[in-house]
Amino acid sequence: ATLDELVLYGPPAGPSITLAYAVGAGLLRDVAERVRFRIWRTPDEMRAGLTSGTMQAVVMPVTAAANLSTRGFGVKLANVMTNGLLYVISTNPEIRSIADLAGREITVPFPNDTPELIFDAVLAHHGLAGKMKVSRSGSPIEAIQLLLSGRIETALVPEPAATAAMIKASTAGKTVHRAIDMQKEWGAVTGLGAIMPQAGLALAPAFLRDHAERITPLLSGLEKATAEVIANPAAAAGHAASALELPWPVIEKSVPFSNLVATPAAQARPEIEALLEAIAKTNAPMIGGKLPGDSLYL
Amino acid sequence: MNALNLTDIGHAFLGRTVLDRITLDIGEGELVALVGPSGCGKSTLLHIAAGLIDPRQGRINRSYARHAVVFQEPRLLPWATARKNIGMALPEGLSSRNRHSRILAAATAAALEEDDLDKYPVQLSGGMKQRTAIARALASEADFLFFDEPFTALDPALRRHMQDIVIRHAGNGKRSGLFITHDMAEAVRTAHRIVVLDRRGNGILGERYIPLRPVERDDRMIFETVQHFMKADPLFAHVEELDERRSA
Amino acid sequence: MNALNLTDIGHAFLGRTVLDRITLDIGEGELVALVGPSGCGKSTLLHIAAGLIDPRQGRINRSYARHAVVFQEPRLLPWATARKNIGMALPEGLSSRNRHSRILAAATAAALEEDDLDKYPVQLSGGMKQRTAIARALASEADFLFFDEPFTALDPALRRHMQDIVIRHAGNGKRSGLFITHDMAEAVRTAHRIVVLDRRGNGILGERYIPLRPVERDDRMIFETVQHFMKADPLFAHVEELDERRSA
Amino acid sequence: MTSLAERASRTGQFLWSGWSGLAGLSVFAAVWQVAHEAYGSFILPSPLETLTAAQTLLGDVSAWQLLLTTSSRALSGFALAGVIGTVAGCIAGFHPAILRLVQPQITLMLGVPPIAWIVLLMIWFGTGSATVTMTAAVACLPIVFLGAAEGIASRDRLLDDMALSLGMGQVRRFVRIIVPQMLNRLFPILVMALGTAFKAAVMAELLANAGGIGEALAVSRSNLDVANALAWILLSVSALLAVEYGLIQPTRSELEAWRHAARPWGVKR
Amino acid sequence: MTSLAERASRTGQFLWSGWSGLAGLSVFAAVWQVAHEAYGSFILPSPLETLTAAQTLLGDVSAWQLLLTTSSRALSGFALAGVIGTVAGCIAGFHPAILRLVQPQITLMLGVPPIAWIVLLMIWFGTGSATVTMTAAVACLPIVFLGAAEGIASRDRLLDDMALSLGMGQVRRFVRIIVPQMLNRLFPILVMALGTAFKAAVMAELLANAGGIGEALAVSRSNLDVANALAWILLSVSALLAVEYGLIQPTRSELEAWRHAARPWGVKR
Ligand SMILES: Nc1ncnc2c1ncn2[C@@H]1O[C@H](COP(=O)(O)OP(=O)(O)OP(=O)(O)O)[C@@H](O)[C@H]1O
Ligand SMILES: Nc1ncnc2c1ncn2[C@@H]1O[C@H](COP(=O)(O)OP(=O)(O)OP(=O)(O)O)[C@@H](O)[C@H]1O
Ligand SMILES: [Mg+2]
Ligand SMILES: [Mg+2]
Repeated sequence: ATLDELVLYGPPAGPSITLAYAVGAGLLRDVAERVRFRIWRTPDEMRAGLTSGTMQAVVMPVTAAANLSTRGFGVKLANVMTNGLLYVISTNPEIRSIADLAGREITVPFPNDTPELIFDAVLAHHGLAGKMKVSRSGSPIEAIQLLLSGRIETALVPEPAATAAMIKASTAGKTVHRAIDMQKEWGAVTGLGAIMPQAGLALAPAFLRDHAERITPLLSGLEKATAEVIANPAAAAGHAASALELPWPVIEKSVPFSNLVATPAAQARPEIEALLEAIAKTNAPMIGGKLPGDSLYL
Repeated sequence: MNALNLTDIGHAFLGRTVLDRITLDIGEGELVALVGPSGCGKSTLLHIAAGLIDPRQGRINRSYARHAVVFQEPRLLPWATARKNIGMALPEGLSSRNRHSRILAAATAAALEEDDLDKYPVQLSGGMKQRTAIARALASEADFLFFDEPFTALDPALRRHMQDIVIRHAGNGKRSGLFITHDMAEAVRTAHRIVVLDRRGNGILGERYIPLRPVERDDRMIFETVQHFMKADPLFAHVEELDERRSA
Repeated sequence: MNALNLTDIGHAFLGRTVLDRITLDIGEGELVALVGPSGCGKSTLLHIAAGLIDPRQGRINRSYARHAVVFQEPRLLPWATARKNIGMALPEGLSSRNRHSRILAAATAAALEEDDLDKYPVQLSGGMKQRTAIARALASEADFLFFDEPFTALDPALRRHMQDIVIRHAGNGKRSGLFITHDMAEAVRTAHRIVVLDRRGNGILGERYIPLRPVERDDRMIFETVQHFMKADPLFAHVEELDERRSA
Repeated sequence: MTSLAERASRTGQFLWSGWSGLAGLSVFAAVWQVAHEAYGSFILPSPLETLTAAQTLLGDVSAWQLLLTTSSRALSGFALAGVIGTVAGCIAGFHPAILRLVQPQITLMLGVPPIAWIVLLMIWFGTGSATVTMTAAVACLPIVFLGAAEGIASRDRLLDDMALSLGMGQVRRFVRIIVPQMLNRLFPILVMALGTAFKAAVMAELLANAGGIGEALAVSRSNLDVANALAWILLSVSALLAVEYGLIQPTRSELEAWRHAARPWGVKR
Repeated sequence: MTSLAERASRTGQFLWSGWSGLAGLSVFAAVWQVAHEAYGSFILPSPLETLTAAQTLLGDVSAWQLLLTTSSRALSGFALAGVIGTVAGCIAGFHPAILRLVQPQITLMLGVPPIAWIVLLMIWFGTGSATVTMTAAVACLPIVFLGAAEGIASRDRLLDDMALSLGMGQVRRFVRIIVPQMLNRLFPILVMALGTAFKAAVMAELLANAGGIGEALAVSRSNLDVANALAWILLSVSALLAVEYGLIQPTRSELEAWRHAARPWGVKR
C-alpha cells in the first residue's frame, strides 16, 4: 500500500531532535510521500492519539511502550533512540559524584517515574539510601526554577532541560554544572555499560499491519539521521529548533549529552529488560504489572 | 347574567382552613364591597376569584373579558420607573404614541404628576406607590376590577377622587368590581352592595344593599348609613367591636 | 422641656427639594399628628426626625431616651417568624422567659393570636403584618414613638383599639410621639395637636390644638371637630380638596 | 412541637432530594457506560470497572489516608477562603469604593491559571499540605468574595433602617439583619466554591507532587492505568458529594426554611 | 433628556470605577514587585520585565493571533455555557424536582478536574479549538447554571401574580418579570464564569497542546523563559479584563440603574 502521509510524534526532548532532523533533511523520503513531525506534551495526547488512530509512529518512554504492550495494545517498540538523558546538575562545585550527595538535598521531578526509580536504585547500590533528603517537584521546570533562584543546590533533570538550565544560568552570571551522569551510574548498577534505554520509537498496530514494508526504510533513515545529528549538532539544531519549539543553542549543546542512538529494539533487549526489572521492583503498574514478553520487540 | 360566580369556595393553607363554603355572585355592572375583620380571608378570596390561587374546592365562573387587580401591596417592579410600571398593563402591540397617551391618562386619573413618572419605586412615597399600582390597573382598561384596600395610603382628597373613579368605572352598567375595604364610609359611598365575611372565613355572614345609585349619594346619606350599620345592624357588630369579636 | 426639636430642617433628594425650613417641637408627653397630602414629605420628615436620613440642613435635638418607629410599610424580616420579628426590639440580654412574656404582651396588645406568631411574614395577611410591626414597636417600650400611617390596614374595631393604645402611651405625660395619618378622625381622636405640612414640603402651614385630653373626647366631639376642620378651617383646605390643591 | 414536626418534614424533604440526586447520578452513569462502550477501557473504563478499582483501592488503608489528606486539604482551603472571602466580601459590599478597587484583582485571581504562581507557593510552603491548601483557597477566594460582596450590596436597606430605628448596635444589626440576607446569596455560591476547592486541591497535588489523591492520580496516569485514575477521581468526587450533602445543603435548607413557607401547595406559580 | 444626562453620569461612574480599578491594580503590581525582589527573576520576574516581554511579544503579529485564538475560544466556551447554562438553569429554577435531579451532576462538573475527561474531548474533537472551547464551556456551565437556577428560584412570586393578574402571557411574563430578576443574580456570577472560562481555556490548551496562549505558555516554560511565560499570562488576563470591563460590567450597570436610584446621597446606610 502507498503511504501518502506519515506523521511522526515525539516529546519535546532529545530523541525528537533526530526525528525532526530526519524529516527536515529529507531522510525519510522513501517512507512516505510527505513526512511530518509533531510534538506531544502530555500522556493524554498520546492516549487520545493512539486510540483515535492519528498517532502511528510515536517516540515514547520505553516504560510507556512496555505498559501498552502488556495491556495488549499491540504496540511494538521498533528501536531505542536514546541511551539515557538523565543528569544531576548542581550549583555547588563540590558535588561530583553520588557519594558527594550524602547529607545534602536533591530535587527529583516526576515522582515514582523513571528518574526517581533509577535514582533510588543507584542510591541503594551506593548504600546511600535514606542518607540524603530527596524532595520532589512536579516537572523539571519547577526544579530548575528553584535551582536558578538559589533555593536549592542540586536537581536531577533530563536533557534538554539540563542544558537549558546551564545556558540560562550563564546568562544570569551563575554557574550550574553537570555533576553526575546517571547513565554511567546506572551502568555500574547493571554491569551492562552506560546504557539506559529511556525512549524509543513505538509503532501502532495499524501501521505494523498496513505498512510493514515501510518499517525498514524508516529505521534506516533514523539511523542515518542519528549519525548526522551527532556529527553535526549545529545543523541538527537548525532543523529541530522550530519543530521542538526550543532555542537552537539549547538543542545544539544538548545533543552530545542526549546519548542519541538508533539501536533496533531486539538488539537492546537485555538493557531494556534490566531497566524494566528495576522499575518493576518498586512500581510494577508502571509497565503494566509484569515484564513484557517478545511481543514488545519488533 | 353575572360577571362573576363563586360557588362553595373553600381553601386551606398548610392544613389550616382559611375559607369555607363561600358563595358570592357579582352581577354585571355591580360593584360589591367586601368587608370583614383583618385576617379573615378577604385577600385570599380575592386571589381565588382573580385566578391567582387555586381553591381547594368550589367553582369559579367568569363571564367578563379581562380583569385587573389592585393588590394590597403596590407590587411594583423595582427596576422599572413608574411610567414603565404603568405601561406593563398595556398590550404589547401598541404604538408608542398611543402607549404614551394611555399611560398619561391613567397617571393623571391617579393624580400622579408627570415628573413622578420617571422615578423608580424606591423614590416614590407610600401614597405614590399605591397610586402607581392603581394607575396600572386603570391603564389596563379591564372590565372587571379587583381592589384590595386600594386607597389606604391616600389623603382624604385623593381618596374621594379615586372613589369617584371607581364609581364611574361601574357607572355605565357594563363594568363590575370587587372592592375590599375597612373603611365603611368608603364602602357605602362606592358600592352597590356590602358583603360581610365571617371572622374565621366560615362563609358569608350576610349582605346589605345600599339604597340609591352611587353617584346619587351625598355625604349626609353616607354618614347616616354608616352610623346605622355600625351602631344598629348586628351584621357589622364583629367588624365594629373587638369585644364582640373576642367573645364570638 | 421638649422631647424633640426640629429646627429649620431642609432636605433634597437628587437635587429635588422635598422639605424646606421645617421647624417643629414636640413637648414631653405630647402626641402630635402630622397631616398633609400624599407625597408632601411627611415620611421624609419622620425619617429625619428618627435619625434615619441626614437632612441637608437644620438641627435636630432629642431629649428622650429611646424611640421606636412604625414605618409606612411593615418592614418585617422575611426569614423570621412574627414572634422573632417582635422579639427583635427586645434587648439582647433578656432571660428567655422574660422575653417570651414581653413578646406575648406586645402581640396581645396588637391583637395577634398565639398561633399567628409562628407564621412567617409571607403567611400573614396585610393587617397582621402591620400589627406585627406595631407590636415590635410596642415591645421596645420606647419613650418616643414615631408612627407613619400605622393603622391603614386594620378594620375599624382594631383601629380603635390601637388608637386607644397610642392614647394610653402618651397619657401618663412622660411619653411622646409623632403620628402621621391621613385619617382626620384618627388624628383628632389621638393627638394633642395637629400639624399640617405644606403640599410641597415648603414649611409647616399651621397647627391646631384639639380641646380636652384625648381620653376625654367622645365620638360626637370628634365628629364635629373633624367636620369643622374639613368644612370651615382653611388650613385643611388642600388636604380635603383636590381642586384647591391643583389651583395652589 | 410544631418545630419538631417541621424539622422531620424538612429531613424527609432532604432525604428525598438525596434520593432524586441518586436517580440523576444513575442517568449520568448510563451515559458514561455508553461512552465507554464506544471508546473502550483505555479511554474510558466502564462505571463498573471504575467502581471495582475504587473498591480495591479502598481495601487498602493508605487509600483512605490519601482520601482524608486531600479532603482535609480541600476543606481547609475552602474554610480559609470562606472566612477570608466572606470577611473581605462583606467589607467590599459595604464600601463600593473598596469593591471597585479590588474587582480587577478578583478577576485576576479568577483568570490566572495556578501554574503561574504554584512555584511561589512551593517556595513559601514547600511541597506539602500548605501549598495545596493555599491553591484551593486561592481558587475559591474570588468566588466567595464576590458572593459575599453581592450579598451585602444587594441587601434590603429598608431593613437596615428598621434595625437602626430600634436602636440596635452595629454588631447586632450586622448579625441579625445583614448576615441572613448575605447567606441567602452566599450559599449557592459556597456550593460552587466547595467543588472548585476539591478540583483545585487535586490539581495542585498533581502539579506540585504533594501527595494525596492528586499524586496518586498522576502516578495512575503516567502508568496509563485509566481505571485507577478514574477511581481516584471517583473517590474525590464522592468525598465532595459527602461534604456537600452532609454539610452545605442541610445548613442551607435550615436557613431557608422560610422560603418553603412561601410556597404552600395550591398556590399557582 | 434626563435619560441622556443619566447615561452620562453612569458612564462617568463607570470610567471612575475603571480608574479605581487601575489604582487597585497598581497596588497589586507593587506587591508583585516586592515578591520579585525577594525571590529574583527566575521565580517571579518583575512587573516591568513582564511588561517589556509582553510588549516584545505584541510586536509580533503571531502573538496577536494567539491572543485572538485563545480569547475567541474562551469566549465561545463562555457563550456556549452561558446559553446552555442559562436555559437549563431557568428550567431547573422553575422545577425544583429537576434541580434536585441535576444538582449532583453539577457538583460533578464542578469537582472533577478536566484531566479526567479531556482525553475524551480530544478524541471527539481532535486537538484543536473545539476541545478547548468545550473545556471552557464545561468549566463555566455549572457556575452559570447554578446562578440562573438560583435567580429564578429566588424571584419575587408576588410579582408573578401581579403579572398574571394583568393577563400577561407566559412569554411576556418570563421576559418582563422573571428575566430581570434572574439577571440581577446572574451577572455577578457571569463575572466568575468569564474568568473561569479564560483560565480553563489556557489550561486546556496547555493540556491538549492545542495552540493558543496555553501552548505558548508551555513552550516558554520549557524554555525556562519565566518572563515570557508571565507575559503570556498577563496578555490573557488583559484580554479577560478587556472583555469584563468592556462588556459584562457596562451591561450590568445598565441593567442595575435602578439600584443607584435607591442610594442617593445623604441617606445613611
Ligand atoms: N429615596 C428617594 N429618592 C428620591 N426621591 C424620594 C425618595 N424618597 C422620597 N422621595 C420623594 O420625596 C417626596 C416626599 O416623599 P415622602 O415619602 O416623604 O412623602 P409622604 O408625605 O410620606 O407621602 P405619602 O403620604 O404618600 O406616604 C416625594 O416626591 C418622593 O418622590
Ligand atoms: N401564603 C399563606 N400561607 C399560609 N397562610 C396564609 C397565607 N396567606 C394567608 N394566610 C392566612 O390566611 C388567613 C387570611 O389571610 P388574608 O390575607 O386572606 O386576610 P385578609 O382578610 O386579607 O386580612 P387583612 O384585612 O389583614 O388584609 C390569615 O390567617 C393568614 O395568616
Ligand atoms: Mg388582605
Ligand atoms: Mg409616607
